[in-house]
Amino acid sequence: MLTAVLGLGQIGLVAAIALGWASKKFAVDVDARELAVNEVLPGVNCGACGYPGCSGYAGAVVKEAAPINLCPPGGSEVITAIARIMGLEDDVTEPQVAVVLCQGDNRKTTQKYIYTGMHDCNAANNIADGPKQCPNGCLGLGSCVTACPFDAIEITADDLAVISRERCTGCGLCVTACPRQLIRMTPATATVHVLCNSHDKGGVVRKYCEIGCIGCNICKKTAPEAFKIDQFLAQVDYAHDDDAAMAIDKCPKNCIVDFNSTYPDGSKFKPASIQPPTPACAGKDLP
Amino acid sequence: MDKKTFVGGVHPPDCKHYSAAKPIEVCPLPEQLIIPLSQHIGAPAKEIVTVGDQVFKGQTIANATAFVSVPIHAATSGRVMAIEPRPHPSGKLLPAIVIEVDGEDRWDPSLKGLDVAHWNSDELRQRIKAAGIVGMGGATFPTHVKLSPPDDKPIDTLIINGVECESYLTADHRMMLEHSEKIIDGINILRRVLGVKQAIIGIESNKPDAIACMTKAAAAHDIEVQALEVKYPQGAEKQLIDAVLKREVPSGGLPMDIGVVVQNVSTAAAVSDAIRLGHPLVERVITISGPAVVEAKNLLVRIGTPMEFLLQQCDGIKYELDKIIMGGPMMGQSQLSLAAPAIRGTSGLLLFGHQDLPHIEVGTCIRCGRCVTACPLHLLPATIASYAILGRFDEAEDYCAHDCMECGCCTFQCPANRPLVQNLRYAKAGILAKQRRT
Amino acid sequence: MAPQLYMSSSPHIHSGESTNAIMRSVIYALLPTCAVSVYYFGLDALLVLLLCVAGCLAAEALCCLLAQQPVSIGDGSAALTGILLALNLPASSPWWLALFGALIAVTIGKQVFGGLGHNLFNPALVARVVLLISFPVQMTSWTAPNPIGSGVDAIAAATPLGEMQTAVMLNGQLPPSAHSGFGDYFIGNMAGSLGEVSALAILLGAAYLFKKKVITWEIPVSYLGSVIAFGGIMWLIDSQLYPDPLFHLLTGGLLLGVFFMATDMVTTPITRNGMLIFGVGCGVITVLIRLFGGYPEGVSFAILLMNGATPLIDRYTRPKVFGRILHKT
Amino acid sequence: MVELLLILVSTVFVNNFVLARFLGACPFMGVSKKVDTALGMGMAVIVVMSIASVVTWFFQYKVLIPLEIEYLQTIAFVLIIASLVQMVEIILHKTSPTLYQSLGIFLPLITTNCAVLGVAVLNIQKSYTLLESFVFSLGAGLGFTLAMWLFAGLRERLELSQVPKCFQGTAIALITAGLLSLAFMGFSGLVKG
Repeated sequence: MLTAVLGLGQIGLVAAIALGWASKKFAVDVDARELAVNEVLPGVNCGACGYPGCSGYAGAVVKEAAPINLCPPGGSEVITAIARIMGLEDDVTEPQVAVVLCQGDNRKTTQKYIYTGMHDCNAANNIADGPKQCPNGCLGLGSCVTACPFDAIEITADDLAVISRERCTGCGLCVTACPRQLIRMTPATATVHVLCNSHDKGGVVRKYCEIGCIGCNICKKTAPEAFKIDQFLAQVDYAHDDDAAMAIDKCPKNCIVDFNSTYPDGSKFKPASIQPPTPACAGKDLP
Repeated sequence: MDKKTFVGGVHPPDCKHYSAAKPIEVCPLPEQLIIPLSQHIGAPAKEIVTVGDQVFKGQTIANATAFVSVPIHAATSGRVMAIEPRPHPSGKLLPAIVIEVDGEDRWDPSLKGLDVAHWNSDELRQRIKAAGIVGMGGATFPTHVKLSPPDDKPIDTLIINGVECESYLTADHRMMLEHSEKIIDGINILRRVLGVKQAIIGIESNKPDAIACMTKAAAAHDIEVQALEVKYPQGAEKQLIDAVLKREVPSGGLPMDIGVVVQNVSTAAAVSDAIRLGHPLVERVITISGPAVVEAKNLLVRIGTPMEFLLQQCDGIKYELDKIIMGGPMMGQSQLSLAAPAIRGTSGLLLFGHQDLPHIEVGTCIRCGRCVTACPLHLLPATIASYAILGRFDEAEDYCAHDCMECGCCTFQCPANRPLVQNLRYAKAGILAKQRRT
Repeated sequence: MAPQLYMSSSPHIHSGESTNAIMRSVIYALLPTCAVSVYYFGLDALLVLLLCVAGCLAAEALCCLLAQQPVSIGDGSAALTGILLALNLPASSPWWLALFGALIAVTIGKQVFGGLGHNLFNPALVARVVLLISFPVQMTSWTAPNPIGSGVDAIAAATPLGEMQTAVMLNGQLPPSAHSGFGDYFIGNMAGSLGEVSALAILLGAAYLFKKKVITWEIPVSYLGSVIAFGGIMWLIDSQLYPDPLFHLLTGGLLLGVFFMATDMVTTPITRNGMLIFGVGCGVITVLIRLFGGYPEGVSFAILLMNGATPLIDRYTRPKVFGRILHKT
Repeated sequence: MVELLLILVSTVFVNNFVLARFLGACPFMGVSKKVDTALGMGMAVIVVMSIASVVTWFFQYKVLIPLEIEYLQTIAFVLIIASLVQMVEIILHKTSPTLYQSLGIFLPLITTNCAVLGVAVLNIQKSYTLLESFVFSLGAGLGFTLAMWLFAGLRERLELSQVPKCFQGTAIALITAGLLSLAFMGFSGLVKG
């Protein structure tokens, strides 16, 4: 018994001394803050911060004094946590969600030509500016779906992109993926949006889209604070959008939608109050 | 004569029988010409006329805006009707000068040929730029740029591209048959500009009449005619150099890096016109062909003639169209409508009905490796495409995606009919965007 | 107004080749082998063939339905897997063995990876190896050829390779069957699985595939070449213990493997050098297992092992890109 | 000499530590996403295994047996291996930061890598001499690296496959590992004993 205790004790002692010597001899400086920052980041490695993954961002925050609010998926909690680690005043951003500003699916809009080829909006948009007659409408080929690391975007059966407000973390990757700039980051509190992105004149819009904004000004007259008209396109002024919902029924083209009660046609996503079902083994959904 | 070639490539059906035997016809003048300001690689030209101006044939109506840019000329006499966005062969609306044709077709009286006594490199180069000459094989790269190699890159060989490896197209073929003397004259001028002695004309051996004709014309001028194996893309610049000289243009480099300049036969003819007669590039030969056209023709067409008008000259179409292609079927652009005009790089206008084109469903890659065998640049197209679809541009770049010249061999061969060229383009765009970010 | 014109990226013409046509060609090329197996083993063989093909088609359809994908049995790949699997089974296989094999081949071998084009290992071989390891008795109960019309009941027999292994183990030297009877081996008059019997029928099919340009020379030549070379060297070392190369070529599943499984495009390298390496690797491992291993036949293991090495081979045999003197691996 | 060679071949192919003995599955699944990392990990394992087997061999015959405490073999070996790996980690961190970075969390994992302990224990079980132990551990490391290398190649290709959602990630990796192991069964019986 004694030999066993002594024997093991000796082994442990020798090993401990050797390790202690080695850790002195081969010591490397690691900033403990870097590890701590990495710890609080979400770890999804989405790249929305612009750095190669979460550990890259952690390194950048500590070594290059990168802004601490670059992690949209982490939201305010992460910013607060990083701020605490780095000893900074926290600089909390308002949570945002992405919205597809288009309702023009295949049944409601017309096409210029029949597109064949790579299933990607950017690729299609390079061929005569995309198959859709509307120069700013959703092409429905799913570049945003590919870009989204959170499975928050779906393409409906009629080729329209719809974003789930439940799942969207506001990382903004879809915004850059869309060749037509029709995905906009909006405050998460704003649920009423004008779902159109075409600056064409009303007469032109009518020709190619049943549900496009014609710039008729009715919404602006109904709720002057909440709307602004920019080149024949109504937009919600997210700074004063309290009354925006009043205009929903007034819009002659049904462009204004409140995501609290409705989602665009054919979407499997449900309004915020109802939890979307978890997708079953849906198989291949890559392009 | 042994037939030289390169490694890789494919054998698409050549389909040249529609128009190969048809002599070049002069296309009549349409009522108006739509002359886009962007007809070449590089910066678009800037207009110098205003609406209502009277212009002569050959008069400069837009100026070059950079070194890699060329001026644009009126292709006939008439009045400037409008300067506004019009349909462009790229499918977009781009600024164009619309000329109402007066039917008199008067040359600008100030245009004069250059006396042989004044031939020196700089003067000739200046003239070639002023004449708006671009590569007429389809790439539309300004010719004067190719003719201005920096001093540290001595040129020893001029290769004249008479390959015309794209299916259906016969414009260069007819040029060689009917204007061989003019081409030879152009070659002599180009040799003078570059100060080189060796000139080789490469022609695919499926055009024995053109080879015979050019050999005869070239005999007295110490110009070699080289028959090449029939294979696509034999006419691609780098592949042509590889076949003729066994020299490899370095990746990302230009032929001038290895002492070579390549010019198309039609470009050579245009150079001759520009120097001898002072005529700028206002017309070119275009093959109008395809199974759907009633009578295929080789037409001498004014730049800016709407495609609709060209089709009328060929008695229209036999059945409803499915696809309109400007250029060859392997690298040409599909067209949104017939409203766009013929431009300097238009080598052909091809019309297809539904039954003439493949409608194979796109499947998954079965790794058959045919794209690998076909690729004349020895890339792995399927692998790059897979990475591109996933948006993994680092890997695509590692597999040299940016070396792709979009010749279309891989897509032509792919049994799953995957749009590999488009995937590769997508990869290239992604790589560029990534490089710009960092 | 609905648009009339199509637009796409270049090129606008196509060679007309299709995946379906390739699969069809391979199936046609296998028909002589199927016919010979039915001739020698009678209705048993036919039943195994039918069960395997039907099983594969059903499994494929089921997988597609489960994954909510369009049913892809039309592309012919499942039927081909079924035929190849049947050719790898003994004629005496019970019905459940064939069906279980079909299920393994299509699900574990192919569909879990995403279906055609994504599988890492040859599905038919995966199934064969799974069956061989799980049901060694059923998988090695061979019957002697019993040509239709001979009126004799099927009798149990050993394959030439099995005979060789037993003899070497017991007597320390080759049996007489390893020195003669090559004519019978060539036309297929020997015991073995359905597809292992007739070299002649397989060569006919292979010739058809070469003519159709479905397969290229690299893998067959390097595979056969390395078997002949390695087998030959061993034979020269001790011809009492190691059979001559011709015996290697004509017996077992070598030819079937060489022309129909090692040339499976999905699971083999795409570059020419890669294919050569792949073939040599298969050849060496095949002979190694046949002469020294615990199993009498090594073709399926050899091909599976090299399937596993395929991504690495592809990775290290990237062709030199035109115009690049140096390139990174 | 032939004996040593057979031990080597046997451990690399026939009784491959990962694919036949199913030891060291943790780093095998964890660090095999990229070929380069997998190779680095393989190298680290080769080094650790070789050192560990020699050191533990000495311990067994020079300490445990003379002191008659062989029953403490497992715990003593664990202790020794753990210290060794710590040492390697510290040295690697200083001398080769890039390799350290790519091996990341998995270096400490070698500490509890059952393959390393397995080698040490098997050496004693098979009563190998010191030289044989060394060759055996070398073969085990090489076999581990070979398996990692092949598997990482396969996984890199898997990333390009459209694996059904429910099989993505570890599920398909395990299936692939199973199939690779199946293929390695072909080597069984190649070296008797």
